[in-house]
Amino acid sequence: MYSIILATASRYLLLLLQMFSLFLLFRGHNEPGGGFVGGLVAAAAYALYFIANGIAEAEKLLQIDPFYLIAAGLLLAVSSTMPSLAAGMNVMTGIWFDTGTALFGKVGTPLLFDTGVYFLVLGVTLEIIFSLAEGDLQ
Amino acid sequence: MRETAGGILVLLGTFFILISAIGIFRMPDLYTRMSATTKASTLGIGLVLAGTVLYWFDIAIAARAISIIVFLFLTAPVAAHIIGRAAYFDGVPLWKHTKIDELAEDLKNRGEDSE
Amino acid sequence: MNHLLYNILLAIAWTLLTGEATIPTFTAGLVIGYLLLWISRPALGGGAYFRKIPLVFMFMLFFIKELLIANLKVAFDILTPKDYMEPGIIAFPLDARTDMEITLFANLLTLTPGTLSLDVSRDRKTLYVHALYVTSADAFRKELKEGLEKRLLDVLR
Amino acid sequence: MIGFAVSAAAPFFYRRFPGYFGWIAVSFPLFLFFSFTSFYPRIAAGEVLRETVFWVPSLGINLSFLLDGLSFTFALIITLIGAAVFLYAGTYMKHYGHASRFFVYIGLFMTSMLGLVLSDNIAAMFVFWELTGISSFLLIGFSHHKEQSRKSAMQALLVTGGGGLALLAGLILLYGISGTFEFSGLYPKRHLIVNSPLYPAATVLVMLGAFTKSAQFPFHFWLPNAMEAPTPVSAYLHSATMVKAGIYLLARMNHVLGGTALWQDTLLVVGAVTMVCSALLAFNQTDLKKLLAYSTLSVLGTLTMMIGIGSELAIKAFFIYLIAHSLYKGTLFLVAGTIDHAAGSRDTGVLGGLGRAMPFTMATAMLASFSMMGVIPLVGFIGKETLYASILEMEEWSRYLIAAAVIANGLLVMITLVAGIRPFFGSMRRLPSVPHEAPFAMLAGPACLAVLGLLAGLFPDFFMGAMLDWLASSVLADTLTFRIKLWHGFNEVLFLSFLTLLCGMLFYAARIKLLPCLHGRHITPVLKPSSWYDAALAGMLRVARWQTRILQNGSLRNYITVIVLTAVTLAVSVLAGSFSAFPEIPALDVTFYEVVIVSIILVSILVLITSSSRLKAVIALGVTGFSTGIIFILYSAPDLALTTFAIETLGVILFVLVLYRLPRFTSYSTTASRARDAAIACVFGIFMALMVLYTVSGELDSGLKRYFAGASLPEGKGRNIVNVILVDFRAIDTLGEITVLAVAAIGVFAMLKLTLKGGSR
Amino acid sequence: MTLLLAIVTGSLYAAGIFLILRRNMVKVIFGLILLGHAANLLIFTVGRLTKGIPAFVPEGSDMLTGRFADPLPQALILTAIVIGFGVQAFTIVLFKRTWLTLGTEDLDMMKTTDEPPKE
Amino acid sequence: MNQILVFPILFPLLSAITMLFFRRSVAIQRIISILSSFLLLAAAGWLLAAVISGGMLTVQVGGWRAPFGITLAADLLSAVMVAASALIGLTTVLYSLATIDRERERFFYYPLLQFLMMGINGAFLTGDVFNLYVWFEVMLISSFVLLVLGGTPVQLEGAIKYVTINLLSSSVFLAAAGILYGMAGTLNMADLARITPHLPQQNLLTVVSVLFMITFGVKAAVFPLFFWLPASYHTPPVAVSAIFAGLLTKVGVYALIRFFTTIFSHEAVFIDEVLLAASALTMLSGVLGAAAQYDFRRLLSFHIISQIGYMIFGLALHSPLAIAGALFYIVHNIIAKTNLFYISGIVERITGTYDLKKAGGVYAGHPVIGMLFLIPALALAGIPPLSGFWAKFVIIKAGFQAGEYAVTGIALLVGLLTLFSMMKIWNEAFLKDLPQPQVEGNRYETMGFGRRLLFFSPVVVLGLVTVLLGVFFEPVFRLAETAAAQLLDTQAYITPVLGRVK
Amino acid sequence: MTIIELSVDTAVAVIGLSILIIFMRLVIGPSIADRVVALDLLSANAIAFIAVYSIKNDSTTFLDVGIIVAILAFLGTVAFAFYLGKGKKQ
Ligand code: NA
Ligand code: NA
Repeated sequence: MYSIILATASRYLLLLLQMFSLFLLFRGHNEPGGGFVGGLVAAAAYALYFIANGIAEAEKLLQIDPFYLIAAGLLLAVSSTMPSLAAGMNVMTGIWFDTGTALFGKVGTPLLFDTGVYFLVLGVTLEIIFSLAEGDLQ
Repeated sequence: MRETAGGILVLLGTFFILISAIGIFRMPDLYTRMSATTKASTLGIGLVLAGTVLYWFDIAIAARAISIIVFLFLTAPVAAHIIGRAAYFDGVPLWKHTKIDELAEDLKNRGEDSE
Repeated sequence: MNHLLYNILLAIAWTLLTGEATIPTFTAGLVIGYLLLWISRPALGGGAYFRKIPLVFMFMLFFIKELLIANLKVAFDILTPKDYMEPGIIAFPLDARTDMEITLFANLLTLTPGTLSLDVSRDRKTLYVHALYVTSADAFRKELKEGLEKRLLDVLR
Repeated sequence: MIGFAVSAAAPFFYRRFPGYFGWIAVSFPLFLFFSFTSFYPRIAAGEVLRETVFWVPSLGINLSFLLDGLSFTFALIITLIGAAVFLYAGTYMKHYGHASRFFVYIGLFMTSMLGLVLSDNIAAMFVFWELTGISSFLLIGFSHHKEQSRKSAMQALLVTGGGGLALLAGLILLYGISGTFEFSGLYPKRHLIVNSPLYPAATVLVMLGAFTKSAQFPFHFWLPNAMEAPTPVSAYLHSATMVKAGIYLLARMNHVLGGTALWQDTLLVVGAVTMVCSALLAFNQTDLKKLLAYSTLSVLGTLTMMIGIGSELAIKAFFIYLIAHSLYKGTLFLVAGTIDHAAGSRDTGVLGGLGRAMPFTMATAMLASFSMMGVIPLVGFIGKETLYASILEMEEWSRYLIAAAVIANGLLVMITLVAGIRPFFGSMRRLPSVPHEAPFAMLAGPACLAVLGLLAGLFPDFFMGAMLDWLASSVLADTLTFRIKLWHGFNEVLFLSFLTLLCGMLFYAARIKLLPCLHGRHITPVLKPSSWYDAALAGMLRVARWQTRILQNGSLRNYITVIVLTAVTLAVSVLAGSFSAFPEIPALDVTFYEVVIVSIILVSILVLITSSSRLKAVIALGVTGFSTGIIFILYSAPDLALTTFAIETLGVILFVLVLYRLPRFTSYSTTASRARDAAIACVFGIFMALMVLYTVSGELDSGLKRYFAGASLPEGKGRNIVNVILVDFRAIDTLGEITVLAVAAIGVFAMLKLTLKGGSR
Repeated sequence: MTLLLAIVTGSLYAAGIFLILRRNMVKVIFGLILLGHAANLLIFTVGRLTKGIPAFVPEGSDMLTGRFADPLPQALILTAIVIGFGVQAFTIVLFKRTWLTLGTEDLDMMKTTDEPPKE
Repeated sequence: MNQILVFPILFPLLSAITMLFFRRSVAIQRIISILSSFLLLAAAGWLLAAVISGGMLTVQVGGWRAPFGITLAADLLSAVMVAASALIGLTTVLYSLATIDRERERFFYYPLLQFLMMGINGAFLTGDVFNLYVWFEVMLISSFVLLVLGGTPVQLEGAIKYVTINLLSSSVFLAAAGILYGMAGTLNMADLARITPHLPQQNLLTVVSVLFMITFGVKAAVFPLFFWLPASYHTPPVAVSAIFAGLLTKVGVYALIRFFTTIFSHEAVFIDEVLLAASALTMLSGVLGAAAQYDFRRLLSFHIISQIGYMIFGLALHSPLAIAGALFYIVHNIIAKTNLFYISGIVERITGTYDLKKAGGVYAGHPVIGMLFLIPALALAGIPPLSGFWAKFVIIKAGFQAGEYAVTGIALLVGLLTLFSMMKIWNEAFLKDLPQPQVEGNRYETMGFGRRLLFFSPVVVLGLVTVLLGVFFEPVFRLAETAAAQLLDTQAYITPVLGRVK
Repeated sequence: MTIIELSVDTAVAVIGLSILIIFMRLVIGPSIADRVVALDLLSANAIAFIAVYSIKNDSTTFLDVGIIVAILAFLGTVAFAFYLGKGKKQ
């Protein structure tokens, strides 16, 4: 079910979607969006690529075992709880840096948390899709 | 004035949207429905969004509206193509008044060649 | 394509200079940048950019015209009770070669009401098109060949 | 007092040095025996010794011990017979294997039994009570490869365990009335207890416990079956000690619960019935041990009856009888074991003429048998005499009871003749093994006990005379003095004794005639409540299987139906009871597009339910989800809408990847079941809709909402309040949420990639 | 609209329950998903509806005042949706696996784990 | 200091994450599992000690004041539950090391156990209704995956029922939580405890509490909501059955206790009547179900239900003594029941089957195992002086005190039937000779010493705990009484969480 | 009532009507592909609706949702097509 039209389009859309997913992640604190939706859109990009080009191509594109993404996402999310523990504050208390940027808004541990969510969602979704797709091949 | 122009664009857009809705309801087979409708709605949405841009007249809004338009114009034909193709190979029948089907002929020939 | 990048950079610089992040400012920046680049042709070279921009504009205008006409035609057919359609699937021999060319052409064709790219043959030489108004297959092919495909390839090549 | 501590430590001691040899083992009970006798002077002086180790003081449960006449007597019996049995078992158990286990169990038992009789705290007593039950269970099932053995053990455990539970209930009720678990604390509150409305229940429950333990009719059946145990166990637990725990309890409680018609009459009747019936049941037994077991039952009945009579004389008779029985029955059981050991059979029809081969055993058996038959000058004679005397003393019922007692005792004489005397006389038959005299270790114990019986009979005053007064005082409130003598002269009582012997001879003679007729025929089921037990067990199992088949029938639909109906029924019963009015219907201010969205959702749901195609259903589901998303947009929840759309689309992808391998969307259920399910579903749906309406009809004053609005930007550094809640205010929710996702991914992966061959492990 | 949403919620619950009472496994999946939707919509509705004023702190202001949508139920639903998604993904694959392994989609054929012991 | 409250949630999570990173190396995962389980036990012990000495601990997660953020709170009940589950977690990991096959180990078995522990601990520690839902889901999804890991047909069949019914109950939970928020405007348990008595729609509140009762009743396997349990618990590897049996249903019971002492404390009458009836039926139908079984683990599964009945009975009586009894019953049951499942695994290794009719001869060959079985079995049947006796004793005493003679009578009868079932196992699996000698090689004999050590140490440890709980009942009971007093004093829960509220 | 208000109100109504019409096609089918096309068109209508609704409510927050809808609708359509394609091949 390979279509050259879809395959070509998917290659260009991939970048577009990935960029948009990051955009959703970073401004989620101020506008609709956030790590979860961002992660889903990123996963959607890969899903599109997979449908257009096949599972092998998609896995090659990702390069990394989705489980490591999951683990990394969880680790990021958990590690955002650590600074406050180390500082003797209540666990998960947000710690913010004074510098802010136009795109991100303020930078702080909650953003780290959201980034963890992003990676985790990406990893989870891809793991599920890839497992299912590989299951098909068997 | 600008807002009024926006309003008119919106109305125009919704007109095309309605057309496509009626089209998809009225057309005889899948392919004609797709031919008739996907673009009409794409155009319609484009117009509505353009109206939105005019109404707000703000770069952030424009960026969003334009990205939607661009994205739609990029993806709508691909989507139409992929469905049409899948439907065709899935055996969705053509309208009985369809004049010619060169794809079917070629497929038949190709099939004979390869066998 | 470097010139396009320059042009956009100039537009952004313009926007920043004016300190007004609005559409008109940015559009103005684009136009001014284009003019500046055109003026500085001897220094920067790259005639293709200036040749193509008008072509792109022309193509866009052509396409929008086609889009509107076709849309209205189909709309008329939809809104009136009688059906004027004579649909059919036509094999169209492609001149477009690269993935990009084929994809763009097929998509633009699909975008135009009344036509729908159904499939590309495995040897990538034929595009199968479903069309609503096929009076004659050869006429249809000819019209497409000289119209959309030619103009598109002009822009791309 | 140190004796208690040693007894408590004993089983642990034991496990470390598994006493293979009776000689080592016997030192333990002997030591205890002598340490108890050392208290004799103080007990005799009327002292009551107490010792308390705090255990669970907040529940009033402590290891408090009480040494008075009653417990003293029992303690002596337990340790003395224990010594004999240990010594005997050291040799006897050699051919059983796992002898060390046996000693662990029996040591555990002895300790528990001592604990039982010494406890002042009834809850602690109950603990020991149950422990004796468990060790009895282990000992009955000692030959565990025999199915009969296992069955009997289970039967004994269930019957006594069930009684134990009744006892527990009774004890707790008593506690509820009196506020104390100490026997010594209960005595002064007797009045309170007897007048309580709970008194009958408590009394019946306590009696149930005692009756089952002491195998009173109709719970007697487990005891003969318990003869599957090795002989030392039968001798020790099932004649001399454990079965007397119930009797002990009755005697102990006599103080507290006694004096009422309920108590006295019940004991009297149950005891008398047990006494006679079990003796009758012995009639067609041919197994040595079973014969002895039925005689034990009869004696237990007699003892119960004597408490029921409750006069001072009766209580004294009770004690004499108790001691006498322990001595002779222990001996006889051990002799039976010796015979079995030597001759390889316990069938009275086969055994005979063993006297020549085993003269010492015969002598021992003779002594014990005569005591059991009540022949002068053995202690059994005194016991019987006193018994008759106490019955004659009664005002009512005396005549019937005398008849019953004479018949029962006559039957006992017959049993003795069959089991204790006949095997040694007559001609020797062909036996499974050549009989030989028992080794000294197996002889010493029973012989000592038998001789002790003789001595106690000859010198009753020395052995028991002084004791009896204060013994009786530990069961009764006040005492008279009564001198026991071997010889009271020719009187009514003596006549009865002779009558008894005569009866016994007659029964014996008749038995030879009757036996063929009785053989193979069942005595009426009424007399054999073990069939009740079997029926109850089978009935319980049938009910169990039935209810399991009904409830746990494997059909997921039924499970869900039950759950949903339970929820609805409960909720409706609340609503029906209290809501008179329908919830206030909110004003219907809707716009056209809202109606469109809602009707799309409703139609999609309908399509989904009725659809016969999977993909159509997926699409309908997608539409439902997307429309929900639109509702979220309409009502100010853009983040929700975003997420819903994203999830729905992913759901579609998922379905698409999964679906074409999934089965058809065929419908299996019948129209009727569909209608029924639809009705259930509708009821639940209406209920939930009503819940929504009820809820929104009230005011919601959410301080949280206002707080978030104020704190989101300054403290949470974000304008998107929903997102700030997710990653900051309630970040730990989100942490859990992403964990769920991670685990789900693992699950999907594992399910698709890992398939073990073969069945489940 | 609250009334309509109450009706929708009720219908979703009813349809969900009806579907999980089917013998066909695939229908049960759909039922479970509908139940998820139903719960989400219920929370949304009982959290009170507010039209057109999302809970965003406006630019140039430190806090949100006046009438606005309650963000907490939204956050709860978000969490519930995501959790529901994970669980449903698992469930779908579980059902597929079951079908591939057991070769049936009829739940009434799946009673071995509850079979009464053979006499 | 208060932050130790988070450790029982964070430790398992962190170790699970680490194991995900080492997904290719089972050896490393095993080591991490052991380490983290010990750490968890230490943390739980520390927490318990801290709560005993210093009273209730609370943490406002993220530093947000009480009703606004999420509060983690450990009163005595929570701390004890966490400690008990940490113990079970540790023993299960050890037992798993000996019994779980290589394939399952490779497919994330150990991380899943840790995720499960995280969910369970989270449920015990949270002070927020919705957060409880989240932890329930963490626990559920982990249990789903553990249940199907391996994908054998019976596992799948069992899982379908387990999953479907639990998802239904989750949906009800969500609805109930939503309605509760819609009524009270808060989700914090302490805040709810403060507000609920003053809400205008008290009847609606009762209905909501019924919904909670249903959802927790399903998790706790109360009559007539228990069907998923006997359908599934005997299907996974025995280590998984064991930890499920020990902990999962108890979380449901915990939630019931928490909700119906803290949040809905003031409207006990109707609920208590329902709970009372449910408890009697639960006890009876569970034990009867068990009586009908001849599969070791299915029999035990039905007993779980039966014993849940006792706990619910304690809750329904709603007196300090009854609650204390219920609490002790939970702890006793967690330990004894898990142990019995472990032993069922040992018996299976020796005899090659869980079918009691086909098993046999264990006692003859391995008397020590027999004794190890008798400890939890007799404890379960309520034989003194083991822990179960006290559990039963206290509950029965409370039952009589409350004048509930009928249900108390049932409780006693059920005790007898429990004894019957346990002795059936004893007779069939231990005493009876093995009916047919095993065909294939005995998997028990081939075990190495190290493995056998891992195999037995959990059983020995839990058996020891059972005995100790019985023998040294006084301090434990004092603790239970204190916990019960805490539970029944709503203000004692509200104040530490919310601070002083007017 | 200004022109913009009028046109927005009209637009909302017309889009609602179109959605209904398309939904009918969705229900009728007959082929799966027909339904997919209808679904695609429905999501396009949703985007238009969102745009108009943002004008109506004078709130820009919703436009972002529009982008997501566009992306996801495309993805969903492709997924369905993928499914149809698979069905043919196997
Ligand atoms: Na988010
Ligand atoms: Na959902």
